[in-house]
Amino acid sequence: MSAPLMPLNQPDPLDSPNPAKIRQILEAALLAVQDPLPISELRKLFNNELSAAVLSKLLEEIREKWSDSGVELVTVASGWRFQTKADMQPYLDRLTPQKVPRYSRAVLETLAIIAYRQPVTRGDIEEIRGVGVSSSVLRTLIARGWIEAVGHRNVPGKPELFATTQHFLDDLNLRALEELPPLEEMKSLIESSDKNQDLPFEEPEESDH
Amino acid sequence: MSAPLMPLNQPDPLDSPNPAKIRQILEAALLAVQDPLPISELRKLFNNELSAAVLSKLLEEIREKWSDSGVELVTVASGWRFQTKADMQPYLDRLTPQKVPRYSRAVLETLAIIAYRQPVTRGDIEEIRGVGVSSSVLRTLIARGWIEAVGHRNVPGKPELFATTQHFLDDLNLRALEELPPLEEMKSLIESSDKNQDLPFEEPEESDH
Amino acid sequence: MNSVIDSVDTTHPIAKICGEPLLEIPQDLYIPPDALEIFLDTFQGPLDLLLYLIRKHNLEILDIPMAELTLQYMAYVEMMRVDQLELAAEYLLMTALLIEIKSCMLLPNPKTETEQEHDPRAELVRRLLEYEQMKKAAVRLNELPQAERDFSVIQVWIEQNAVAQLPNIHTDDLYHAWVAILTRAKVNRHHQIKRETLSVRAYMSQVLRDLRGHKQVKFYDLFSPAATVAEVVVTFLAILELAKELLLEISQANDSGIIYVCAIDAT
Repeated sequence: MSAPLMPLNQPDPLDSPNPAKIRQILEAALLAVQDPLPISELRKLFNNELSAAVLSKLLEEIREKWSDSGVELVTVASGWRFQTKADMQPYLDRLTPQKVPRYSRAVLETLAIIAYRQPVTRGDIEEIRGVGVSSSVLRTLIARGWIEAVGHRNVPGKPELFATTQHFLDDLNLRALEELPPLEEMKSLIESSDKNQDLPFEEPEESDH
Repeated sequence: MSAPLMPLNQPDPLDSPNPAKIRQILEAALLAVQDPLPISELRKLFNNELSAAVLSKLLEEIREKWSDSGVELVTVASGWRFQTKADMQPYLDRLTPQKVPRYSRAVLETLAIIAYRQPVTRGDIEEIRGVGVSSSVLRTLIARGWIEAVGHRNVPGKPELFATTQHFLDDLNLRALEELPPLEEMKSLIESSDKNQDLPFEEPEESDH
Repeated sequence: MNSVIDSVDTTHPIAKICGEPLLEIPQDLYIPPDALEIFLDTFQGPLDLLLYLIRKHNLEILDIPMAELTLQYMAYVEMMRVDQLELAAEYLLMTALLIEIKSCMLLPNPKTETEQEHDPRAELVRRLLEYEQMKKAAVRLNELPQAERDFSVIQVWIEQNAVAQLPNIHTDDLYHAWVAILTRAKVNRHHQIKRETLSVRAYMSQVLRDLRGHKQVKFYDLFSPAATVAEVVVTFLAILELAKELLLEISQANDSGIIYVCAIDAT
């Protein structure tokens, strides 16, 4: 009553190794295991009864057989593995539509300030945004290659001056900074606020969005 | 200026869908993705430009093409997937010496009750089995992703109601709960005492302790 | 064990199973006491044990011979009682149920004419059948091919594992970012003025600095002659706030006398 269920299938004895069957087993194992399998592992499939040379030959045959498909058998440092071919990637990407990532408001506003008011220090950005600018925001933009430090302002602390890069223009399909959306309205706002000596940016009374 | 950025790789336009190429893409996707892919997902590979009927036909062709190998294309509850045939498993087991644990009778009986009587509470299971159900039994099934709490029965204590998951069907190669082996009718259970059938879990007659 | 046999149904010394007299507990029912763990492992519980006894001895499930079943069952439970009573609680509960059913059957059954005869075994039979049904279902479930055990799911390496996609922005995004900054600046204007020029907390720090090193300071000395009205107000608020937080003490010797302020030593 406590007899365990027997495995459904027992391997056929491999007295007379049949190359077709061996290829089938190799193929199944390589497809089922994602990590690369070295020959030493693959030999375990056959209780180490087959030589590495025999297996290598069969692996080459499998590689050949698969050459026309979207998946290929390759050797990497740690062994053999099946992997999708590069030309399949654009299709596979459609299956996992990574949610289109977006930059946070902090990143976009910081970038806008640098783009329109460059060169600016971090302090300038904080003053305009009215809140602190975290280092990660600047790092994100530097890592993207869109901004860079172009010098230091000659004030205590010698803060870095940031500006946008050529790469930023390229990525936004711009030939020059002048092609950024004009800020006619903004300019007048900024100028008016300068006159008021009050706030850096104040909207004129009528300018509703 | 408002042109969006182009992705780096664009698949070839599919104006003239080439069945061989489509099969190749389907095959690569099914080989690369572990979870079963429903037709709706597979259609995304081709920007939904191919009908479900066309894909089903091509999938059948792929299934046919693979029939002689150690790997088969099957449909389960969540969609299409490649898996090794049962006769490959004994070989594959040699690669992973730590055997997949066989489930205890307590786990299997609990699973059966949930599968056939769902949704059920732990109390329901205990009532049928006539013994307490240890938490570890339920944890085992939850960890495997085969059962989940789907709600609470509106009685004092608000016990959780358990049901089987789609993953359970997938893992058992089933497309729907209706494909579970039919329950033996009570009538045949009563008659079986006349025939003195051995219960599968029971010892054969002669095996005395 | 014999005591169990003797105590049960001595007026009916020999049980009959399907017409065959039972003279003693079948040998195959004997489980040595030290095999209790095996026993408990072997049976899933009292229902399982009852089913085993019924099926093993080809008893008619719809007409369970209660005396027989109880007798055999108790023989098993007696074994358990020997040293691991606590493990056998569920079995003992079943023993009580079996005895209850048996006693109900022994008692005269006053039947009313409308009431259908109630067999006390019916509920037990129902439970046994339901359990057996699930037990068999479990076996069949286990025979289905199972992922990992009987087959492996294919997952080949994806060579170019999806490169993290970077956000794209549009020049309009920059324009809108500007607009957002300006809008916010307008909303925050008054708040910013207060915070930047008239911070009570900043003046609190200043008052504490003024008090440092002095035993006490005349109240009006805390106000700079050049202070604007706003500064005077904020300084006054700062002093009140400091007093409230017990950071300074305000004292006056007599009416209209000089008000002194001194810092409270933290010690």
